[in-house]
Amino acid sequence: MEMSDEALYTIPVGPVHPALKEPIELDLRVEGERIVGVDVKCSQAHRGIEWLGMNRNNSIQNIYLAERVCGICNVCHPYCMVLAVEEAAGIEVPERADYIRTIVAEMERIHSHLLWAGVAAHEIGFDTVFHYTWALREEIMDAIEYVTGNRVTKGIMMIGGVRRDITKEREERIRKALRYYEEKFEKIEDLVLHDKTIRMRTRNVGILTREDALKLCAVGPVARASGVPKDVRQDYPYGAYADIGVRAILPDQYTGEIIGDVYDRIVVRLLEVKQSIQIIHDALDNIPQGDIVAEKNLVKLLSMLKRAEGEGIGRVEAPRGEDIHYVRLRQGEEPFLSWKIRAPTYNNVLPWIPMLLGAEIADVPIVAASTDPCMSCLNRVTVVDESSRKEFTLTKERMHEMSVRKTRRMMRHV
Amino acid sequence: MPAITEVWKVLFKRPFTNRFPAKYAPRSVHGFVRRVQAGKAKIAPPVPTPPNFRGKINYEVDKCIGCGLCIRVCPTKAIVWRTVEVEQGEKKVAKKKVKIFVSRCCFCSQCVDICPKDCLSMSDEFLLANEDKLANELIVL
Amino acid sequence: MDPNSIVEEIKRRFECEVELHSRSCGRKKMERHNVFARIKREDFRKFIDFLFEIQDYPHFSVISATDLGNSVELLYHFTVGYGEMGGEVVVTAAVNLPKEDLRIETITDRIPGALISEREIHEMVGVEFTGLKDTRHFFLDENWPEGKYPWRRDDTFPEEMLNRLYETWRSGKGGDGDE
Amino acid sequence: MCELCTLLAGIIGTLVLGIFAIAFGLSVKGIDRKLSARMQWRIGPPLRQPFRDVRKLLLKQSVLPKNAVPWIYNSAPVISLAALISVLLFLPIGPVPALLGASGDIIVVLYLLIIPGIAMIVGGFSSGSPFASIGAQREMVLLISYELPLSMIVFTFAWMYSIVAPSLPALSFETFGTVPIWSVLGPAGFIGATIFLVVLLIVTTGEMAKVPFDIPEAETEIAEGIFAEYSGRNYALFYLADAVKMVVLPAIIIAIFFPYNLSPLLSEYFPNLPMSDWVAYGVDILFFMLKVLLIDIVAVTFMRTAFARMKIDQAVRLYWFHLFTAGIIAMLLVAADVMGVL
Repeated sequence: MEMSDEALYTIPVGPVHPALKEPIELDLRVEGERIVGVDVKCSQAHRGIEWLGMNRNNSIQNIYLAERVCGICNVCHPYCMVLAVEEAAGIEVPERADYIRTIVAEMERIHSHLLWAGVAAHEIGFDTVFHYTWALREEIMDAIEYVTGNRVTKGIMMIGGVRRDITKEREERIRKALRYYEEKFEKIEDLVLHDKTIRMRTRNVGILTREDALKLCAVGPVARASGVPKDVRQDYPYGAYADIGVRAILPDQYTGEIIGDVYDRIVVRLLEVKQSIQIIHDALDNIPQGDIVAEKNLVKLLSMLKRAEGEGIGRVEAPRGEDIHYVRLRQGEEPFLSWKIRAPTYNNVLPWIPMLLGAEIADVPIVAASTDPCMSCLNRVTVVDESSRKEFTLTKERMHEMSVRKTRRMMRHV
Repeated sequence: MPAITEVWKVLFKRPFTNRFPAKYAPRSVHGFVRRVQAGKAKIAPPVPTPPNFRGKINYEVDKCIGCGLCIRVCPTKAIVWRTVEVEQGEKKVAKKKVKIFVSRCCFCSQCVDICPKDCLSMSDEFLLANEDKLANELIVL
Repeated sequence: MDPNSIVEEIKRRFECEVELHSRSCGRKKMERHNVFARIKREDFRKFIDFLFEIQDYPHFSVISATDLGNSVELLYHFTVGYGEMGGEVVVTAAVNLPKEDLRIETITDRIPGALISEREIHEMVGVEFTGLKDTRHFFLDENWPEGKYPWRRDDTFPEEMLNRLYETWRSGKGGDGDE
Repeated sequence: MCELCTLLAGIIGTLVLGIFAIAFGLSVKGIDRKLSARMQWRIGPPLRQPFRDVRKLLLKQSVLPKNAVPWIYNSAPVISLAALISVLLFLPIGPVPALLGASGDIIVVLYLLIIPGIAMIVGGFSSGSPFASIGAQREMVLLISYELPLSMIVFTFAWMYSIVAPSLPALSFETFGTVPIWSVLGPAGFIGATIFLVVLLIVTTGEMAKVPFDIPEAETEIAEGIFAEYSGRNYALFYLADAVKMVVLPAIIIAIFFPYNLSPLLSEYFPNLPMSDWVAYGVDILFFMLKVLLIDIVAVTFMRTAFARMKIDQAVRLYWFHLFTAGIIAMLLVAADVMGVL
């Protein structure tokens, strides 16, 4: 850095900042409004999920643990995990289950992309679009609730299949939701892509070149917006995607060019909503009859998994990008010998640096949001002791104790 | 810029928000609940739950044989053992049953799936918020 | 990308065990392939070069680590051949590192995107990446105790930091440990 | 009248005006929030929510940041509110002529209008937080940008009056009231004045720092910027200043463009109506309030609902380039009209 240090400011964005919905820390070196240095710190949100899966839980319990890796991609993570376990234990999945998994995963994609569109609009101060898209998202949430029994944690994945069938009524409910979105899609597209102020804030902002996307291993819509036709559903088909023939969506299909900026990422995500609607239609049309799970008896399944030995990799295209789980089973032990979760944000954090360098402070929220980051919740708090200026980490027990005390104090006043 | 016309159109639409439990947050939740109980206030209904919704768990203790499979699969360790004294003829026999902490439950219904005697089921009750996580209504015996 | 030719090529060039897992899905039963190559530490850089021969930028996914008792196995998951239907193959390079000598060369000079993953393995398992400049903690706290590695299954695991809040629920009348 | 009486009348008048402006401003804020919520397909808060907010803020502790300069930090909100209320003293409120109309004119109003902005900048810088500093820098840039079109409008009309009505003081709002601009302008001037009105509405949005020009406080970027460190009583005063702004700025637009009253019209068309002076006063004040509300709905509610936030350079470009060009065209149109060229 050529500038003297006095002319530079350090702005901490996070760990708690209105632009970030989850805790992560960005230290920005700025010169006026221009960013000249970026450092990312992530140490706010490690919950030790992999450790729990490797030491405490059996395979079935791990499905629900994986579901809680992320509140929004809560089908992708268990899906990914069961794919890995099935490979490790050599379980064949019935065709009908493949289709049901595909349908639920695509429903999740619609909801996630609409949610993201709202958050992104909020970041650039366009709350109206935020409220509209979130209101429109309710329809798919209701459909998800109808099909799986809950709005958010769907609990539909099972090793070797799925837990709930798509019956006639459920199919009708999904079709109703799809019709709703086919009707509304034009309006969403119009509101988001044809708005001049949104264009002003997103065009040529946060550009990630194809080269950088490849070097920094970007995944999902971020990579696709930069012109890398990478989509697990296309490259490495799982579920029913091979039958349907999904193709990666690049922004030039809509705009005719690839810039790799925030606007392109919006385009990719919105087109994917449309694509998802089509995929669900196709899957519902061609769904085969048959079993929905390989092994109905869960007790048998558990002992089968206990006897299994092997390793497997599951890859799923989550709404945010490629999700990959590695699972290794050892004979005679219920918890996994090894479990590694790689969520899409893991790879999409480093691309922030080339995107943000040279940008303005005002661009930080929308650029960060454009990768749809997901950090999940906190496991420890650092507090500074004012009197001695000593920094220490608050353990979970201590924090728990403090919260219990505070709750009691408050309850006395109720 | 489509939003310019859209906002005026929406202005005259009915708000999308579901007014549950009341249009505006009551001054005191307790007061509101008491007024509702006294019939002075009305709760705006929540969005209805679909069939097969996964809500608060039901437990039919008589059917339970105490196999403990539910404890084995519960991801949140919400189910624990408990012993119940049952009169069998003359003498009392200690039988193994379970206890479920609803405030730990993650509503996955895995225990319902694995139960060999079908003594567990999910209800559609979801208004479970409580100040005390160990309140009686949050422990299913 | 033909997985069998990749397997053959790896076998030809490196002296190692290679496994090919193929899984099928859906009605068409299209197969997807995972290649697991258990290579020696000395061959690791050559293996990366080999991947760069297959594709300009082999996509690096993540490093997994398995504690095998006396050694730690690092698995570098790469994917090659994106862009065509069913064309991608996952190539995993598994490297076994003895616990006395947990060292491996960094790949961040070839693939900068591996930075977070190497920092993670560095802090979670305690593997030293030679040539890695930025070795600060990424996921763990800055003042995490030295020499404690949460993903190891030996005495470097920070046992004293574990808490089992759920266990407190079982005891007592209501089972609440807070009282 | 004795000097003491004038002073007393001044004090009482200021108090009444201040209370009126605050109460009315908060109500307008309530309506604004409700309407913008409805535009966003929501229910929105109850109309009295701004009053509750102020009450709550006043009850809360006012935290002084460690790096802050206390006296500047604490006086900034007071100055901001005081300056805005004093602007009202120079403005006609419907039928009520400006309280201090005799001792100051448009120039004073323009100067006074800058003070709240400057107070916010100083307060922001003095709070010693990086977010507040960035907010203050942005406010400074924004202040410079919207002053240009604003003064252009005011001085064009002042020049116009010096030609059309040389006997009246050109820089007094009184003149705007007695000879409304629309009555002296021909078609070309009419178009010019309409362009000016639009420009002034956009300037108003900027002056009130609402989306798309809420750049100095941009919540998602710099965490409320200038106000990042303000809390309790100090923040309540800023909040009140914002509410008063929602009366003051429309009042300026009304004084320039719509200085009409309802009661003369009423008594003309309905001669049977019992129109005592007091009733007429009341009707006119209500009419004034309605005008303020309408202008707020257009310049605040609608604007902040229908657009995304701009970046500071985009806002500057808008004010200095687009609005300045529009202003020049309008000025030429008005000038041509007044000089009788067209």
